[in-house]
Amino acid sequence: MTDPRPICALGAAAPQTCRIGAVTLTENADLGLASLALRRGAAVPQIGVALPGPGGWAEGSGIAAFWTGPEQWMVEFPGRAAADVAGELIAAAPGCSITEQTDGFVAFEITASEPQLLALLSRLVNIDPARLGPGTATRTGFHHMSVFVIRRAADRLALIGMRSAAGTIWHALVEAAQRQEVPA
Amino acid sequence: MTRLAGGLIDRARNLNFTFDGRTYAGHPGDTLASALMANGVRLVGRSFKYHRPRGVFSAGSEEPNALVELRSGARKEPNTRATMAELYDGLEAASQNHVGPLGFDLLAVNDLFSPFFAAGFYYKTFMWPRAFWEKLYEPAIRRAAGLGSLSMQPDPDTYDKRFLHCDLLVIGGGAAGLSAALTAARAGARVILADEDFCLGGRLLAESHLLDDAPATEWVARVQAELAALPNVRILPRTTVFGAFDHGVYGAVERVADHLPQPGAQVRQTLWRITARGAVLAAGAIERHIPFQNNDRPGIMLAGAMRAYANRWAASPARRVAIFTNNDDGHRTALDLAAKGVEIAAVIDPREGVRTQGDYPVIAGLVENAKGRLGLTAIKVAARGGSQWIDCDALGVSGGWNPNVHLSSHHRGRPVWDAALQAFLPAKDGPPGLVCAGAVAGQGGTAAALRSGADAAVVALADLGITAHAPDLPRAEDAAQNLHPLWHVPGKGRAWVDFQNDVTVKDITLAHQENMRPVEHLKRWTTLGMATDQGKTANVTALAVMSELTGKPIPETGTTIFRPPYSGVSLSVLGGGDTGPHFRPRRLTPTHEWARAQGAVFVEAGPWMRAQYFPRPGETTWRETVDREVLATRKGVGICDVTTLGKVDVQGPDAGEFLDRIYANAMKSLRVGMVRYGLMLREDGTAWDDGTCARLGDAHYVVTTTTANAGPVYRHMEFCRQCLWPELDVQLISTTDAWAQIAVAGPNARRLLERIVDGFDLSNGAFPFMACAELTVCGGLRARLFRISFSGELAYEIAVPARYGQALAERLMEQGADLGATPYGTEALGVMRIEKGHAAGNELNGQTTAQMLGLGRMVSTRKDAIGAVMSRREGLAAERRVLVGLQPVDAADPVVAGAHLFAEGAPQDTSSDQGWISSACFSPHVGSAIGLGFLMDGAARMGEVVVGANPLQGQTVRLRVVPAHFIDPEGERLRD
Amino acid sequence: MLIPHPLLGLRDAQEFTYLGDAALLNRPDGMAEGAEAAFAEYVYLRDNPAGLHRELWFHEQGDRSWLVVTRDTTTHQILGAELARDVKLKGGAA
Amino acid sequence: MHFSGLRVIREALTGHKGWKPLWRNPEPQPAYDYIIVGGGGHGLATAYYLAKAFGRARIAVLEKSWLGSGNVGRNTTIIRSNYLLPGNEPFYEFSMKLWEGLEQEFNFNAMVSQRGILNLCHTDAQRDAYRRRGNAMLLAGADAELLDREGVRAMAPFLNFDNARFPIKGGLLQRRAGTARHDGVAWGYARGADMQGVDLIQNCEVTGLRIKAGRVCGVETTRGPIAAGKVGVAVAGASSRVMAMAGMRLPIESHVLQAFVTEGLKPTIPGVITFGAGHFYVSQSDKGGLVFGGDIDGYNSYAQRGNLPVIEDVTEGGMALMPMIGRARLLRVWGGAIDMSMDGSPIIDRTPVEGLYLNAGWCYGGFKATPASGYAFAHLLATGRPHETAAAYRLDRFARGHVIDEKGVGAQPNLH
Repeated sequence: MTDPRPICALGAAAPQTCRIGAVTLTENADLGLASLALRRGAAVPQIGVALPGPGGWAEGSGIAAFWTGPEQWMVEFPGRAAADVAGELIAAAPGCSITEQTDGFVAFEITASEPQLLALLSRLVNIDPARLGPGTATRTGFHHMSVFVIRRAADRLALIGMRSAAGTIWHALVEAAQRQEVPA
Repeated sequence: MTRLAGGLIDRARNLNFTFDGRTYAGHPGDTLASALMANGVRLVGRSFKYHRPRGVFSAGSEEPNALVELRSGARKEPNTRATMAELYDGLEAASQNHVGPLGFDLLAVNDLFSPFFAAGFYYKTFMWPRAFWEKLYEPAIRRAAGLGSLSMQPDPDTYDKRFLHCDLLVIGGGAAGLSAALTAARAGARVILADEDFCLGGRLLAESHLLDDAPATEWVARVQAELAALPNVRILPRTTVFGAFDHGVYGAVERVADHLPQPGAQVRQTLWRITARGAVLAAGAIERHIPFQNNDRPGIMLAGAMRAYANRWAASPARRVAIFTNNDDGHRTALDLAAKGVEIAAVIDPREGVRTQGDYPVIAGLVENAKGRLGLTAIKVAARGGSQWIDCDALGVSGGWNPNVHLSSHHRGRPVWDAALQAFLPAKDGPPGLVCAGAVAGQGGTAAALRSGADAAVVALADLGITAHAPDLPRAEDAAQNLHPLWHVPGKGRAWVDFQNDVTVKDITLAHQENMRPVEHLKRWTTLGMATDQGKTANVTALAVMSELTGKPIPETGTTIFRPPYSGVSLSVLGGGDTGPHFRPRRLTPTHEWARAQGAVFVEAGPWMRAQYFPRPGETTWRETVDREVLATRKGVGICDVTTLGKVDVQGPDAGEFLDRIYANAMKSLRVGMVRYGLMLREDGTAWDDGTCARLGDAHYVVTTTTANAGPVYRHMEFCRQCLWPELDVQLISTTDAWAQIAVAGPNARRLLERIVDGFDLSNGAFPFMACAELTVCGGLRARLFRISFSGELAYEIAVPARYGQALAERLMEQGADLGATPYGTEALGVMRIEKGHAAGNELNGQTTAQMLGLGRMVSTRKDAIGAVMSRREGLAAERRVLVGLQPVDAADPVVAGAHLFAEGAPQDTSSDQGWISSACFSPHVGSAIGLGFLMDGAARMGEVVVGANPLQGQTVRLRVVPAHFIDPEGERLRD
Repeated sequence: MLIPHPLLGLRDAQEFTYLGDAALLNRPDGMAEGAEAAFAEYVYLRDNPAGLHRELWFHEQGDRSWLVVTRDTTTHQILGAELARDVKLKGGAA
Repeated sequence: MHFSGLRVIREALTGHKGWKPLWRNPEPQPAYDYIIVGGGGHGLATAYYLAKAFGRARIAVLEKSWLGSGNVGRNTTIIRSNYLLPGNEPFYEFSMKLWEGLEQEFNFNAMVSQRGILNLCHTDAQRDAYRRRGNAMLLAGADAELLDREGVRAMAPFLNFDNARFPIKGGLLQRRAGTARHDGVAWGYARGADMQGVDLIQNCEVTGLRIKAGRVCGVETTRGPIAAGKVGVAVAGASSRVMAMAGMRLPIESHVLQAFVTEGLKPTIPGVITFGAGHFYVSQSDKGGLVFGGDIDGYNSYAQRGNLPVIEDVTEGGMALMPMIGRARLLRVWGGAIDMSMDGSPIIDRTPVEGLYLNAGWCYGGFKATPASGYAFAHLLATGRPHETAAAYRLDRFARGHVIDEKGVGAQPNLH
């Protein structure tokens, strides 16, 4: 019996990537995710990244986290989708409510120069770019769904949405990038 | 040709265009209206009701007459204002609303019969015979009414929707708007400057006077250049801010490519959703006219527009023109036109002692009639010495200016009458954060507008904590208008107030006579202000006429408020976000691609696409396929993707207590490693959702919901957690998408699963019905296993991380080949659950109770839970319809969901109605159609024959009432 | 519309799902005497004021917080917003 | 004055000098037997039938603004009787029958146009539900037809059949349904009531209810107190505010519903079409505007205006359903405050205050009910007993558990 082979959220064996003008869109299929919620009276656990406050995204060493709700975070494990990241987190944060989320989501990494990225952002979500500087993350509405938007750097944005809607999200991103490309 | 010298057009380039099939030439900088004017075209359209010949009346978005169908084919755009259509090479335009040629519209016969079509006439006739309304009168009215026509083809262009955020939105790029934008920009505020025109400058472009001794365009260019260079400023030309919504949200449409010959792949228009912390409304003013007999002749237009055409577009409607004005502004038109070599036949001015300001004659009097059906030839002027006809080919009319207060009343604030200005000024209770400037605020002089723009910006920014200072502003004129109110010229005949809808002073008089006096009655009775121009040039004048009739001052007669949009917005850009196949998100299951490869037919299940059935070669009907899938499952083993069920992870020390309160039945007592069926009620006691609750650990449960209710149930659970019982230590998170969940059902289910689990004991003793476990499969893949059954067979649901769903399906098919493994879709799933008597969406329709579903005993009386109390209300307790099975007496008969149930022999009417069939299918197991339904006292009527009536499709079928378990009523199969 | 989220600042109201009067925080005790009458009132009757209204909004597309928003139903002006959880723990909606 | 085509011709030839006011502007009397609060469609119809059908006199309608300024003055003009539940269907069918003879009855052309309503379905479950509903309609004596996809295509070939997220699978058609000219309905009833001697009093806001010993005896108004034997309140949108004057809380929330009209177009759409997978319904007015609407904004509001997201959402639904309307322009959006009741169905009932009656909770569907609502309310006021078709519209149905929940969404008004 051979190991079962995973597929990416967009349905192919390999992640999709696409360059439209100055914008590069990449399906990040290797991102491990686990949610962490504090139980009552629990101290904020030390997990290798300082858990940020509302609207925040923080990077540790090989690990990152963003705030998702009061006393709730999503912990990112870049490149470790195949691992039991929830199991590791449970070990690191005993007494917290941890849920594996790697497969609940699809992550798209977007790179472009800052002005291009902000122009694209204006086509995607109703968030004031002035409040979405590097190191911030928020969940917001997107084409009748919700997505997490993470500003990883001035020129890098991640958009994380429901895995089952990966195709719809990808389509919307590609279309937005294409509209941007057309000279006005 | 009536092209003059000068103007802001690029004469070096010619743009060819067609109007009603004839080719003309214009220049960059022209609008369709200015180009037509420069080509001597005066007759441009027909009015709505009387099909009167009409020409260009204005130079802006207030245009009531010059409506055309622009472009052709699928891009045809009806009712387009020629005054707003920027000329491009190859522009195609056609006049509209006529039968026969524009110059000889057969429907102009309406005008001859106009006495019969007085205001409100249609309310008084066309009543007999009754059937004639839909058959005869209404179709005729409909054909005659309407304006342009749609192509009836989908719009081929693309549209964009974007969000913007700023400190200050400046609406209007004229003197006041530019000065406001400059003030704010220099203060470092984030500024958006939007103007509906394709050039900034607003009225400054239409005037000849100087700013700091130079043409105003120089200042405009300087300011524009400074603004464009600043990173904190975004200039949006060709952008109409059409609505002021709550909390500083403004809607705007940018016409990105409407001025280009080939819109092609380009975005045609963008809908901007602007969130502004503050705003300055500097939208200027719209000139009003003065109704007199036949004042709608082509060639009669607003005097300010005439001046704009001369100064900006170097076009004049005629070589010899007259002006009719009650204020000094009309004289300015005479001066400017005269300076461009246009002959001024006369300026007719009713004010006492007005003298000419240049080389033109002034007549103290009134214009009381006009000649020239297809184009003005002469006006009749009444002066002290008597009446005379004066030849002229165009007449500019100025009755004063109405501030463009529209957006300031979008929050329903009422404009305020200013007696000194004889105009309505913006409402005091306008949208918070919106400050008015320039002509909108009654500061119509250029110097005043410049100043008030800067002041408005300073005030608006101060509210935001931003300090700004007015910049040095150029010297400019500030002439008073010296207006003497004149609302219409009394006399016989028809004097138009609302041009497009053909509302005349007589109509208003009649409305008054018939007691349609409140302004809303007036509007509705006469259709005043209801045309595409929204009465921009008519409303205030009509009020004034009514005020004259009632003898009450204008503000007591009424005001009208304005509603969005400020001017027409194409449905394509408003609704152009997600349409066609992208109307709503499409959620795919983890086995979607695999199912597609198996030839699955998919069906929409809310946002999801699910495999409906898997046809095989040779199968000719879907029923054949579904029967095979059902039988294969019941005989061997079937597999089905059930990922779409909602899954919620519930953790925390109080998780059990929490679940006890949200489920009608008990959950706290569930042992670790076991699953329980759960029923949720709404707080009103009605059955809401069902699913399973699995206890994976002491403080860890996983709850499933129906596909349809996944979102609402999660929301409700958060409501319970945060709003009702925040003291409980429990945490929730949705995991619907995280797990690919596959049902494995049928007598061979265990044997199949045994081949993939990693050393896990699946024996009935070790893993009985309603057990659950976390385990690994296929050599180390994390999985969850639930022994639950929707089909009534020995069945499991196995969940693996979503990315492995497809691999799991493949593995199951591969390993189960010799066991008869068969994929099945939602149809077979439905058949099997009906055979088993499980309720689904058709039964859990929000109108049924636990008792009706036969689950009454699940509602615990020993604890409080959502809906428990209300489920005991008299009306619910007294409900006698309960879920039963139904089987046709004649096995060949159909059973149809949606049929109603009657006792045999009872009349088929509402009062005898005893229930309905909720679900039906053909059961290959039973060998006939079967159904589930709710029947009055059904539990006591087993074996009785009732009638299933479907009069909608002419069916009446005798049905035997049977228990709602067509298969394995004792449940031996699933416990085996 | 913009909702002033107490943790996240002004957010597009589109991200929220509206439920209704914040009196829904004050669920009666289902095991108490006269519970049916109390529930009938709780479930069905509303003050429905023209003016200030304390109401529940769920940040469905955001952080999944339930908020109690104070809003004027005649002008839509919003005077404040709190986490519903905090309001409930303080003793429920007045 | 009797209206007719001949009359129109005669007046046209004699300069329209003979037209009389459509109604008087009477001063309020000190006392009436019946006071109807609210001069919208339902209030005016109530007064009309109270006088005409039940022979009652000394009736006044008090309107705080202009006649017809209620929701009858701002709706999408649809009339239909395509309901499922037995509490509703006979009532709306009664209304439909009144519509069918309305203009001849009150001698005013309200342009009742039975061009049909087509509810589209997009799933099998939706079709099952429509079948159940269509059958309920037939069983109650109304008309209904179930169309398949090709049947729909024959009626409305311009719909998006080939490229849709939710394919059209068929539809439920009621041919007798259609539209009526909303203002014409108000004016027809107003004129008819006035001719029966009813005093229609505009600019007269009720500011208080006079209640003595549990019995209503009059109202306070901005034009002074007026005594009354019975008071009927028909002020949908503001029902809670008025009934609060009697100390009552209602199972109602006030919400805003937006409606939309495009610029005039030549005939485009045959009847009324509703999109079962998005929030959108549309018809075309006699003047040529596409009149459309969708979902309510969803939050309590008396502001009579809505917001941009719903405008976009509704238009998006329209574009998804009939992409050929894209080049039409939206001309006007308006919003009305409506009574959203807790089960989506109305209330026509007596109240705990003797002599005080309530007509409320019409949600977004009050217009089509205007004739029957007026008739049934007049019946209740005149006889003290509910009209047989409105017997289920009781105030106590919520506490007793006899809700009439067509959509099955429970006690959350913004979902109905």
